[in-house]
Order: sequence, then C-alpha cells, then structure tokens
Amino acid sequence: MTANGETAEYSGGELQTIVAARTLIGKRSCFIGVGRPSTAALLARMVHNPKLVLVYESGTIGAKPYRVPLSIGDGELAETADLVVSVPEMFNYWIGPGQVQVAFLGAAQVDPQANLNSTVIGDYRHPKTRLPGAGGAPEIATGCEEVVVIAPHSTRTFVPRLDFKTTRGERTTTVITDLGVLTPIEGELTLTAIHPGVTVEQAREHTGWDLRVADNVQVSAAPTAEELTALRELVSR
Amino acid sequence: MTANGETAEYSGGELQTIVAARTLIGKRSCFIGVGRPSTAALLARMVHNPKLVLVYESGTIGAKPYRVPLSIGDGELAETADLVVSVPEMFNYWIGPGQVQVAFLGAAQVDPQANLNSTVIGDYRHPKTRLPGAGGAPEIATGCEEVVVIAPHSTRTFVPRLDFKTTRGERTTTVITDLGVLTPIEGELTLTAIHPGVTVEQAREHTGWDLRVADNVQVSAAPTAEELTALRELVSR
Amino acid sequence: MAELVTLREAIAQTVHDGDSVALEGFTHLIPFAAGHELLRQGRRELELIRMTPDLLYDQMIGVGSARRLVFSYGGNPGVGSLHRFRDAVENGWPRAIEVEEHSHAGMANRYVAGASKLPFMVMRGYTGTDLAAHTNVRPIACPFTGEELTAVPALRPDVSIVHAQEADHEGNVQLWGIPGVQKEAVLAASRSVVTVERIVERIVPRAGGVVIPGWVIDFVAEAPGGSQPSYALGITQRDNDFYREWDAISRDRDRFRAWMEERGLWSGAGLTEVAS
Amino acid sequence: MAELVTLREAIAQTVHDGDSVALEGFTHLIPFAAGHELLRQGRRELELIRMTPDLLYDQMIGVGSARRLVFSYGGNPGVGSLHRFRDAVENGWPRAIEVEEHSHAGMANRYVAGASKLPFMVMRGYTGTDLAAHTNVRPIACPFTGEELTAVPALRPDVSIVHAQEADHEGNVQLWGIPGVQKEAVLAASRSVVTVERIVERIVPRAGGVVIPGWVIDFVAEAPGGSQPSYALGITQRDNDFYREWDAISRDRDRFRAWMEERGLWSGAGLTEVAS
Repeated sequence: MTANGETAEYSGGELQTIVAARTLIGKRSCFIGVGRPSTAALLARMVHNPKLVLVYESGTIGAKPYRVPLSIGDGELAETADLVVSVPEMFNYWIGPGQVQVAFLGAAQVDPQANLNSTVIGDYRHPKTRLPGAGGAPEIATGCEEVVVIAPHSTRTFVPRLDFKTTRGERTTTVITDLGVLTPIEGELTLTAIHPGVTVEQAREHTGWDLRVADNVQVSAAPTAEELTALRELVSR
Repeated sequence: MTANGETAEYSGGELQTIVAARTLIGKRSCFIGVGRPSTAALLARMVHNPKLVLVYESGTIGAKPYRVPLSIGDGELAETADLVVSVPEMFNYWIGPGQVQVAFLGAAQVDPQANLNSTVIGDYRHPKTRLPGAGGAPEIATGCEEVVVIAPHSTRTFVPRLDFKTTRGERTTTVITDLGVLTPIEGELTLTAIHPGVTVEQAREHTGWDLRVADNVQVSAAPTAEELTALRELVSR
Repeated sequence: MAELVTLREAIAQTVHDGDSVALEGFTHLIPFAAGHELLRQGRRELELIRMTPDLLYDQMIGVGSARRLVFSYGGNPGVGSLHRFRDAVENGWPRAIEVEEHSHAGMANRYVAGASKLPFMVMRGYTGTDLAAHTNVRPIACPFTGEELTAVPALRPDVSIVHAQEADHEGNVQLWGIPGVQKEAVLAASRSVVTVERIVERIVPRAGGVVIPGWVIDFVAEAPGGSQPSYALGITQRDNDFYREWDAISRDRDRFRAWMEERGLWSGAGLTEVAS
Repeated sequence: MAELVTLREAIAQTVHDGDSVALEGFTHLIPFAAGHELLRQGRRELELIRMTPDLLYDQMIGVGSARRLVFSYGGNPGVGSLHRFRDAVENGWPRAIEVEEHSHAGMANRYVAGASKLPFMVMRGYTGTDLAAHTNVRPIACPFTGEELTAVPALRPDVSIVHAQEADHEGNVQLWGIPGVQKEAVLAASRSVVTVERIVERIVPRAGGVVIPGWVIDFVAEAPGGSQPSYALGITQRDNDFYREWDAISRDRDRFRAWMEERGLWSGAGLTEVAS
C-alpha cells in the first residue's frame, strides 16, 4: 500500500489505531482506558495534537506517559499529570459535567444504536461469560460530548441485540473497527468508511445485523509514513 | 482571690476563658471559631491537653497556632495544620459525620433550650440589627458530639425567645458565661455553677428569663497560677 | 483554554451589569483587585455570591453595585460587623438589597452541585431552624431509609472570580494554603477569571497545592498583591491591622465614601446621586 | 487514635467472619499484604467491597472466602479477565457468590455518602441501562427542577483496609500518587486498618499528598512492600509482569490452588473440602 509515496505494510489493528488517533485532531481533551484507545491517544499527541489533554479514570488529568501504560493506574500517569484527583472528584467534577470532550470506549458488544455491553454474555444471573462490568463507561458515555468506540469488527461484537445494556450510545459519533468506520445516521450505525483493501461486503459479513451502508462510502486514508513510524516507535518503547 | 496559695486578680472574661479551656480536658478534638473560643482552646493545648486537635472551619485540621489568630483563615493555621481541606470537605466529611468531638460556639442570643441566634435582632425582613448570619454554626451544632456555648451573661443575650433561630441547641452540654455555667437539665438551661465572687442572684438578674438554679450550685475553681500565667502569656504573644 | 490578559480586559470581557458574580476566597486569597476593577468599570445591579462577604463585598455593597447578596456569613472576621452591609440591610443605604442566606455547609454544597452540574445536593441541615423558612431549600426524603433531609439548589454564577498564587503561560493555575471553595466556584460558573500573584514558566505541584487546569478557565490576569488586605500564603501577609481599621472607616457613611473616592472606587458604581 | 500494631494483630482485631470488608486501592496502593493476612487468619463468609476487585479479590474469591462481592469493574486491567471471579460467577467454583454491581461513579458516590454519614448520594447515571434493574439504586426527583436523577445508597463497610506510603508514631498517614477512594473508604467504615510502607518520625506534607489523621483510624501496621504486585508510588514499582502471569496462573483451578497453597493462602479459607 502506498502512503506519501512510500509502500508500507500495516495491519488492520495498526490502521484502526491510526484512524482513531485522527479523530482527536483539534480536540481539547480525551478520556481513555487502556489498550488500543490509550495507544491511539498517545499517537495523537505525538503526531497530530501535542496539546491534547489525556484523562484516565484513575484520576490523572493531563497525563503525559512516554510508554503505553499497561493499567490506568501506572505510576507514570500520576507522575506526569497536571493534576491528580480522587475517583469521586473525577466523576463528579470532571466526567459528569462534561469537562472532558471526547471519550474512547471499548466493549464486548455493540448494537445498532451504539449501546454497549461490557457486563455479561448470556443471561445476567447465569452468564455464559462474565465480563468485567461497567467501570466508568456509563457515566463517561453520557458525560463527555462525543464518544468514539473502538472495537473489533465481528458478528460476536456487532450484535442486533445486547445481552446486557451497560452503556448508552446516544453520544457516540464514531465507531472504529479494524475494517472501517461506522457513524450513526438517523440513530443507526451506518458504514461510512472502509479501510484500504476492505470491501463493503466484508464489513457487512462481519456485522451481526443487516448493516446500513452510506451512499458514498469513503476509504480511510492509508497510514502516512509519519503515523506508522510514530505508532511503531510508540509500541516498541 | 487565692489560687494555689497565691493571690491573683483576674477578670470575669479571663475566668470564662479558663473555665472553657477546662471543658477540653480529655477531649480529642475541638471545633473553634475566632475570639474567646480560640483563646480557650489554645489555652487548653498549653495547660491541659497538648494533643487536642484544633479544627477551624476554614479547612485547617490539627492547626497549632502560636498566637491567637485574628481570623479563622490566618496563614499560621494552614502552615501548622496536619491537613488542610476544602470547605465542602470540611462540612461533608468532618463536621457533618461527627468526626470532630466538641464545638465551641458563640451567639448574640441564647434561649432556655440553648438554641442560638446569630442572624438578626428584630424582624427578619426589617431587622433592628443585622448580625453576620449562620456561618458554620447550624451544622457544627448538629454534627459535633458536644457543643459548648461561650457568651456574655446579660439579659440581651439570654432571652426567653429568640428573634431568629439560627442554630439548634440539643447537643449543647455547657454554656459558659462571665458569671457562671449553665447546663441543660430536663431540656432547660439551669445554673449549675457560679464563678468565685458571683452570686446566684446576679446570674438570675442577668438572665432574660426566670433562670432555674440547680439544687447544689458549684463554685467554679478559681484560676490556678499556671492557667492564669499561661493565658496572659498567650494573649500577649 | 485560558487567555492571559490584563485584569481590565478580563473583567470587561466577563462581567456585565446584572450578572451573578461570585468573587470567592475563604478568608484567604480574596480577589480584592478584581473586585475593585469591577467597581472602576462601573458594573451595577449585580447579584453578589459569596460564603463570607468580608470587606470586599462590604465595599461593593457600600457603593451600591449590588442588587442582591447570596451568602452565609457577613461579618468582619475577628473584628465585628460589616457596617456597609448592615447599613444596606437595616437602612437601605445607599440602596436596599435583597438577601438570600444559607449556612456554610449549605453554600458549600450549592457550589458542589454547581461544579457537578447537578441541580441540587443533599445534606443534613436547615431543619428545625428559622433559616429553612427564609431561604431557598427544600425537604427531600431518602428513597432507601425514608429519612428526611434537605436539598440545596446548585449555584451557577454567571462569573466566578478567584485569586491564586501562580499561573503558567497556558493559564494553568496553582493555589495553596486554605483552598476554600475556589475550585468549585470556577467549575460551577459560566465564565471564570483567575487573578494571580505571578506568572511562572512551569507549575511545580506542591504540598497542599490545588491545580486548576487552564482549559476550564476563561481568563487569567496577573495581579500581584491582588488579594490584599487578604493574603496569598507564602507571598503576601494578611493585613490584620487593616481589617481592624475598616471597622472605623466603614462605620461612617461619609468617611467610607471619602475612602472609596480617594481610590477611584466610588464613581463607578453609578449611584453618586442616589447616595449623596 | 490509631494504634500501631502488627498486621496480624490489626486484622485479628478488626475483621470477623461475615463482615463487609473494603480493601480499597484504585490500581495503586492495593493492600495485598492485608488481604493475604486475612486469608491466613481464615476469615470467611465475607462481603467483599471494592470498585476494582483486581488480583487480590480474585485470590480471595478463588479460595472461597467471599459470600458476596460489591464492585464496579472486575477485570485484570490491561490484561483481561479475573478468572477466579469468573469461575465463581459462571460455575459457582469453589462456591457461588452473590454480586452487586455498580458503575465507578455509583460506587464512588456510595463511598462519599458513607464518608459523609448520609444515607445516599444523588447522581446522573444508571437510567436507560440494564444496570438499574439489577442493582440497588432508586430514582429521585429534584425538588427544584423536577429532573429525575438516581440515588445510590451509602456504603458503610464494617472494616476498610487501605495501604499508604507512610505513617508517623501517632498513626497519622500520608499517601500520594493516585488517591482513589481510600480516604472515603476509611471515613465510611466502622473500623479501619491502614498498612504502610514505613513509619516516619514526622509526616512532611508533599505534593499530591493525602493526609488521614490518626484519630479517624483504628489500627496502623507496617507492611513494607504491602501493596505488591500493585505499587506504592515512589517506593515500589507495579509488577506488570506478574499481572500478566496471573492470567495463566488463575485460568487453571489446580494451578491456582497450588500457587495459593505454596504461600499459605489456601487452607485459611476453610473451603478445602468444598473445593477439592
């Protein structure tokens, strides 16, 4: 694949992270958990938006980690933060009132309205799989102005009906998968972009409902050399 | 007057302060405002109870001022405190839940049930005298285990009916005046002690209602030389 | 993101006639310079909000800039009365003002509700006192235990103004010492101004430091000594003598007026005719 | 006033079978040593309370010491599942446990209510999710605006146990770094234990330091490294490798049991027969 005139191989996961990072261009602050969201937000600070304020629910506001943290409570987050607050203050003064602009969330299940399940697969009382539970997601998803969901594109994840509705989807503006980008149109997640080399049909096949497709589906810009280099440097730290 | 074999002259105000300080013997913590309560609590730390924790509503917990502070926000309070908290935390985590054992309060009017007025003299809408208002008193008086009221003994202060009920009196255990000590007995403030040289009749004359008198009225112990010396040294700092 | 501007510009951009304005500071860090600038710019018909009105609000009320006062303790701490506040309430001079009063706990929780963007907070208090009937609180029952508690409504000032020790060039602020309700006041307001003793290259967090990030503040203005005769711990001293002197200055309407006129703080209030 | 005792004595004096116990710590300062001591002493039928159960509660649940879990996020942060917790919920191994789950915001506010000795706190949340129907919250209307909000009931653990960096000889405690809900947990509890990395002559307040005075704590016990594999900022490092290793150890019942037995953490739970 070509990017900035160069040929570069990259994985779907890498592109997913890079596309997520781009959603933070021009944003003031972003709430992130661990894993890919954290990587994407750190990448955004490296490449697009050095002033982006990173907020972790552990209470670290304005953290500037050099490495992608394993947990939201890694020491480096507290040491580099502009301020560190208690968990009650985090939710009552910062998340709830909407002081943090964008939130990155993940989930085990996503429904067509972008509602999320991170509680159980199967029946609540006798679950097939007990998931970690709500954590901060429900209030983050209703407190922040915009929610970006990052999830693997599969029929296990994108389901017509959640086994448990943990988190409301009405503030979700973007769902970024390893195949493309879904955006709510008239209240229903709709395929608006596919990643280079992915077909609309592939995205539909990997969605557990009859996925709506936008009239003119975009193709995500391939990673630039700068993005890819920065991402790889970041994860190798 | 004799104290510890010595003759020492002292004022009614000095004795009032000294008697108030004695109520803090064996106590863990005391909430204080400025003026005589502050002097009494500092005296208690000097003479009776060096471990007494002083709490000011400005947020300073465990303050150890060398001089009697003019305001509850003097710099020395913050600089010597064990911890300094915000005003919301002070009331929500420390005062309201009863973490502070004793409170010293003053008031412009005290009624027979030890309810206090610090809001207005006269009608609320057209007051004769507009007083400062509630401040922390209402919640301090219902949060702390015991309330000690310190007030000048006069018919202007000890009134049968308050012009405005700012603060509830049910946790008041002791009212210390410049003439003696009142204690609630069967819910009504009763003269239980008079200061040396004061008569029961004087106390009754200076009370705005028909003051009950305990069967065996005590006489407050005169200041000891240690108490008086410490007090004078303290106020001269 | 906070803009670093002059105090004059900060006040001009944020405070309008008729606004509800909280100049907070609990005995410490009282934003006198900002309050005086507001008077110089002639703002009037203000709803002044503050737990402890103190000398600054005595001055603002005394020149007639306030139509309403929301507060919990209107005294000169350790000294006695606020005579201009009393004169306004008792005699309507230089104009009558409406008062809404609360306890400290009530006001503090009202700011907490404002900072949390909740319509109210729940507390124990007010019940069994005359305050409940004379102010804006409501009973509320605990849905678990049935206990009756008190709801206090959120404070959401149009403008909050606080003073702090330092800010960096991006408007991140640090204050230390008695923190009062300043953080809550800033977070609760629609617009906010922080005056600071000094601008520093970098905020170094310190013991007892409260950091307010620049992105929740509208304007930061340098105002060295801006909380005098109150103080900024570690930088200025509380001028206790002036707090005592104020008692005599403020007792007398003419002496008060002369004092304010000398400092250019009288004419701005626009009440020259009314008051003279 | 806090008594300085051994960890063994602190646990023996405070935790009884059947108690509700909160061993708090939000990713940082997790009181592993205290939790392990509790297992060594064979405490059982516990109601375990914690926002983020983490590996410690996975161990405690895995040996069968808990009858009930109150929590908001039961995962191995950054790694995946808590397999012992899952095995208990999904398969009832080594015993079934009751769960009551909340969001982080809900749990945090439940601790705030507990620390404030209020029966509940008000927040926005739960509405429109399936959580509301499966947990203990109630709707509550704002008496000023009519808005419907959510009331969460106070948490009042029988015992709260937290870890901190240091204490002085009077049991005054200071912790710094991510403060979590530790202060609230201590203030909300009937009895409290704080384990510390070190005893110091004098607490020197530091940036980001949270001081808990000794007179609201029952017992303080020295336990150097007592939060490992979690960490105490500035003193120990988070053992991220162990968090990853735990995934494999805990996936397998026998391997888990062997790991616990090796460290004297199995027999205490009193479930040897049930589980084997």
